[in-house]
Amino acid sequence: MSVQILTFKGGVHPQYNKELTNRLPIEVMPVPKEVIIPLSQHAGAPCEPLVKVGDEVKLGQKIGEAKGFVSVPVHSSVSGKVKAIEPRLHPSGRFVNAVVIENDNLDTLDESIKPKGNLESLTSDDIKNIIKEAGIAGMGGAAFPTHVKLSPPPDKKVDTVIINGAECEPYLTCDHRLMVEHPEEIVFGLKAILKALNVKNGFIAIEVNKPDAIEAMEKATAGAEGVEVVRLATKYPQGGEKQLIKAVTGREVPSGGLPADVGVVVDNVGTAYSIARAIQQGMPLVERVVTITGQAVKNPKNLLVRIGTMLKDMIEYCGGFNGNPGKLITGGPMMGIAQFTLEIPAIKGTSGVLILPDDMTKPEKVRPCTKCAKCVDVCPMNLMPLFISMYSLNDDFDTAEKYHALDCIECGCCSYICPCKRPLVESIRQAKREILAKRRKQA
Amino acid sequence: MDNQFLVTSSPHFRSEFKIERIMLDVVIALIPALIAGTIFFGMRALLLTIISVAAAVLTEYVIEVLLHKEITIDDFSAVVTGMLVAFNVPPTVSWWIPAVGSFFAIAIVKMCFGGIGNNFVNPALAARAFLLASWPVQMTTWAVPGAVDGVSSATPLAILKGTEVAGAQLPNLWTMFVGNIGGTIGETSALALLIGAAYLLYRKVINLRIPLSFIITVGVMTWIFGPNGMFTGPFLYHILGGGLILGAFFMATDYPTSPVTPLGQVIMGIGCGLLTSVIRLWGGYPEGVSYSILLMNMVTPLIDRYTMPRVFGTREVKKVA
Amino acid sequence: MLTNLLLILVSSIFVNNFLLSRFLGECPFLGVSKQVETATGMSIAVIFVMTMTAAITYLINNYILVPFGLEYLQIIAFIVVIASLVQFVEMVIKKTSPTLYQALGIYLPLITTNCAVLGVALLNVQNPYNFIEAVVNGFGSSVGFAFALISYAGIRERLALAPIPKALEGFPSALIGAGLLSLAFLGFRGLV
Amino acid sequence: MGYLVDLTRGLWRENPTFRMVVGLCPTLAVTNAVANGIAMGLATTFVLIGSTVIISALRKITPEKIRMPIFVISIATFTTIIAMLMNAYFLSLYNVLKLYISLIVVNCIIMARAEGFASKNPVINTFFDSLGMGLGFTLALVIISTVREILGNGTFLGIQVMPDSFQPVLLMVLPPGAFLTLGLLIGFFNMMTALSAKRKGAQKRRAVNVDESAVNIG
Repeated sequence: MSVQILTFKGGVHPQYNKELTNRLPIEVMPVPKEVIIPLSQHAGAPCEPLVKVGDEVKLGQKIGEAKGFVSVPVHSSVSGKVKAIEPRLHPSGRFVNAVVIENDNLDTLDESIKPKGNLESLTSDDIKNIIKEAGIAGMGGAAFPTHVKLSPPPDKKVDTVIINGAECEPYLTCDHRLMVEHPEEIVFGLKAILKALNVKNGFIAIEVNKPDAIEAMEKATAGAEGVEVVRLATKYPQGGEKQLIKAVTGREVPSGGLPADVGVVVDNVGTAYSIARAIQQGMPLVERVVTITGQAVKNPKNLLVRIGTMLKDMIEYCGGFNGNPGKLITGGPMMGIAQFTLEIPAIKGTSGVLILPDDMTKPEKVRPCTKCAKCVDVCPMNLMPLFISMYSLNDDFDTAEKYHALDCIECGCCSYICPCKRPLVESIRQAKREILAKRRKQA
Repeated sequence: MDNQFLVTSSPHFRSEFKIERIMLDVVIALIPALIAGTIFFGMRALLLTIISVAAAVLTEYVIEVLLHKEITIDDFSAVVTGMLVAFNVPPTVSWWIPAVGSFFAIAIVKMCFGGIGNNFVNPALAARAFLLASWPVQMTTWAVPGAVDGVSSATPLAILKGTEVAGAQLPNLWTMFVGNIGGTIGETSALALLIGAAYLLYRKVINLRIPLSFIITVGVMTWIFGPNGMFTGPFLYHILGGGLILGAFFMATDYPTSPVTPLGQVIMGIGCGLLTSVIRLWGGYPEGVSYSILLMNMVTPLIDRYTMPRVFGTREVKKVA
Repeated sequence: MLTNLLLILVSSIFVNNFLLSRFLGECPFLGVSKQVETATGMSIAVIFVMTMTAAITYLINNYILVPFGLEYLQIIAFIVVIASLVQFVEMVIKKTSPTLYQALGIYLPLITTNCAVLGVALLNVQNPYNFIEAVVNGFGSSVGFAFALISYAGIRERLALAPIPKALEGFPSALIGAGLLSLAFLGFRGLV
Repeated sequence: MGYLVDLTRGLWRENPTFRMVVGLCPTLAVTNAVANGIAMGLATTFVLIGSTVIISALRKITPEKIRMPIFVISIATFTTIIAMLMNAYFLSLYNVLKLYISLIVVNCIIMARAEGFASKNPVINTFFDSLGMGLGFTLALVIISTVREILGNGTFLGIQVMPDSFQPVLLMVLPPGAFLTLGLLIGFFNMMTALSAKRKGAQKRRAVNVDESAVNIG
């Protein structure tokens, strides 16, 4: 049987630069003296603090309670004393209420942390509850509460689960290393998700540029019924939810719809791993793997860090800067967010910290659009980015909407490929904001 | 650790593609044809090209200075326009013809509408149409390759059309492929043009959708509607004998004036092919490539409008069993 | 016969395009060419009215004006015919198809003073056409009008986004653009 | 004094061609030679004056409802008269301009002056207004046709004015030349207006870009 390599239409082939970290085993970073744990690390309502300044907290203790269904609690990632509860700068660029905890270096475990029993004895609702209480939110970046994904409305019949191991963002290797080093846990997480959804088919989708991850995952899935590893072509944005579903199942998530509309649930490998830890050890989501990388970092690493660790500490641990840093990005270079300071904590959705040297980040001269059509060729959503952008820049958001601005997934392929270096994604994002604002007004 | 980090919107990573590099690639791709033109028509061909390029660049520069606009001659697009204008005139014309053509191309066709990317017809071809309408005699006096200036010859297409004096012989196909025939400076050598086109394809500056559909359509049409009945046409002469190769690879693919959608590009090519064939077979001119491209330029916005690709996820949702 | 009609059709659409080589109907060409939708609405209305005008004015000219030696009343007669025809069409559409009326309603009154309509009537009189040829000429001319108008509207939608020099904004650039279209249409010369 | 204002209005300030951009069909069609431009301009002036004076004289007794038909009939009458006069006395010119002379009847300059001025003002004001507008139109046609004839044919009113070495730009007397010349001329006048406004230090008036909806008719 020849091995099929799956993919989607469009996309780009950026310089991956994964060799900076893809052979480096995950290193456990020493616990910092102080962690800053924002009470909002997920999509949805922020948490209410459960502790007061001066309280002693233990590792894994719940310190923020979820408000509402689309929300997850947060837990302390160290044991120690609450120093402050105040707004702190968050990777999203806003100030968000956060619990500052001084570490006592004892890592005293909270009493609640104990194994939850084996998978066979747990019901679907048990699993969802464990996942919710462990504070698990999607670890690929969007940080959508996982238990919500696992509770699709009854009219949406889910029949397939895909574990997203594409990791198509250049530079990032945290998922890659997780698959190489912890394949069993990931498979366990997938089985838990399958059971929670009462679904038989599970796929683990990996880009072919990670042969060691494919090998490890195939070994771990050998003999597991209904679970299959599929190979994806190496192309950005292969890991985009809609592109991934299209590649693996051939189904197209309808415009404005969700994966559940085509019977699919997608979870990141990091999420599957966290689910396994929550069930097997009872450990809530208090640490994650972050790739610290970029040509401007002295020793790039894959680090297992506690949630709330400051970027500054992580960079210091990696030997500081190499040359002149130009840009600091949380996430990958295509969709990550540029930060202006290192004084921000790593949160549940922080997959990478990327520091690019200043000679790679010089703003380039923007020239008028020549209608070269390269953006149309690469757009994975089949949009015409040049026209949406042009109308957006002319404040004609109604026409931008007619060109399907709202279907844009902001993957950045168009801006990446544009030979005139036009701010395509930026202006399309602006159009989306305006269109949604107008809709809210009308509603 | 108090570094200044640049904060911009994602993506933070840009490809190596640059418009000035793309335009430079086009210039590079046109050089084989320029060499061929110079070999067959003498130094005069090179001289006319230099005049044309100089006029194009100078016009763009002066207009941008006068309008207090950003100077954009460093993007090489004026150089490309200048070269293409020269490629579209016969090697026998007076020196000022390509200069006036380049001026028209840049000043009227390009700068009046806001400069690069905003012209809606191909500047070089509009200039050719302008020159042909204004000085028809100069623009249709062909030189015998390698001969002294002013000796008139005929293009293979004119011979096919029967507009030239009797007795003119069609050259053999190999001669036509190499380009040792009458024609404009840059259009005669299919060989040289194809080398350039291969380079552009390799550099991903153009794709094959427009050129291939254009050339195939002309081939099929001229084969079907032959002079001696259906399916007898000398289609290879039609493909090699005029400006088809130059037009299909270098001018119909011009970015601002051709459709951006994949289907639209194929429609553009077929449309150009049909119009070229109609003008060559039944129209008033032996050559129709430039007019056909100009006419398709006109409808390019409409083609884009009606060939919008199906947006991901907008087809009927497949019901899950 | 059929070839003859085809020649008239090709000639009226392309070779002697009303807008780009005969200069008839320039005002709507510049006024109603900012958006493809409105240009399309105007075009349908013009195709409708012009074809009917060609038929009716032909009949009036050949069966009323010429037999009674009243050719000198041509201009007055034609303009009255066109005005009433437009009124009539408006009424009929309003009664029979409200949706069509919605779409074309605003363009119909403009057509009365569109010189392309009167132009086709006068041209038909100048040429020795028979009835069918006159109607085909009217139809072809209006289709040529529509073709140029709609493609130009597509172009102008793009030009609306372009940084056109200040002094050329609006009419000047629109006219220069029309000049370039007209240049391209020279390619059809000699086709018929 | 008031009459002078009426007379000069059309010559420049509200020049029908360069400022209002109306009546484009004849402007584009007949300006390939200066002689045609003058003839067309004067013929239009004749119809304009004749019909607006009548309309003005009848303005008080014209019922509101049927004023349009009355305008049209009166314009059509004068158009017929000028067509017949030209047919009788200037046959060669008439043969060239025939179609466009007849089409004066739908020239929107005339309808615009009839509706906008003549139906509200006394006869003498109307006369001067129409004279000014007509001459302004004629002036515009002469300017355009001068440019086109000299560049496209090397002549002015048929007399060669360019040196023998000049090779005429044939395109200028072909249809594209009409569009290009008019477009560039309006652009040029816009630029001049903007420059002089700047020089006067006056409040920067926007270069004339008449609302195009005003020109939909005609």
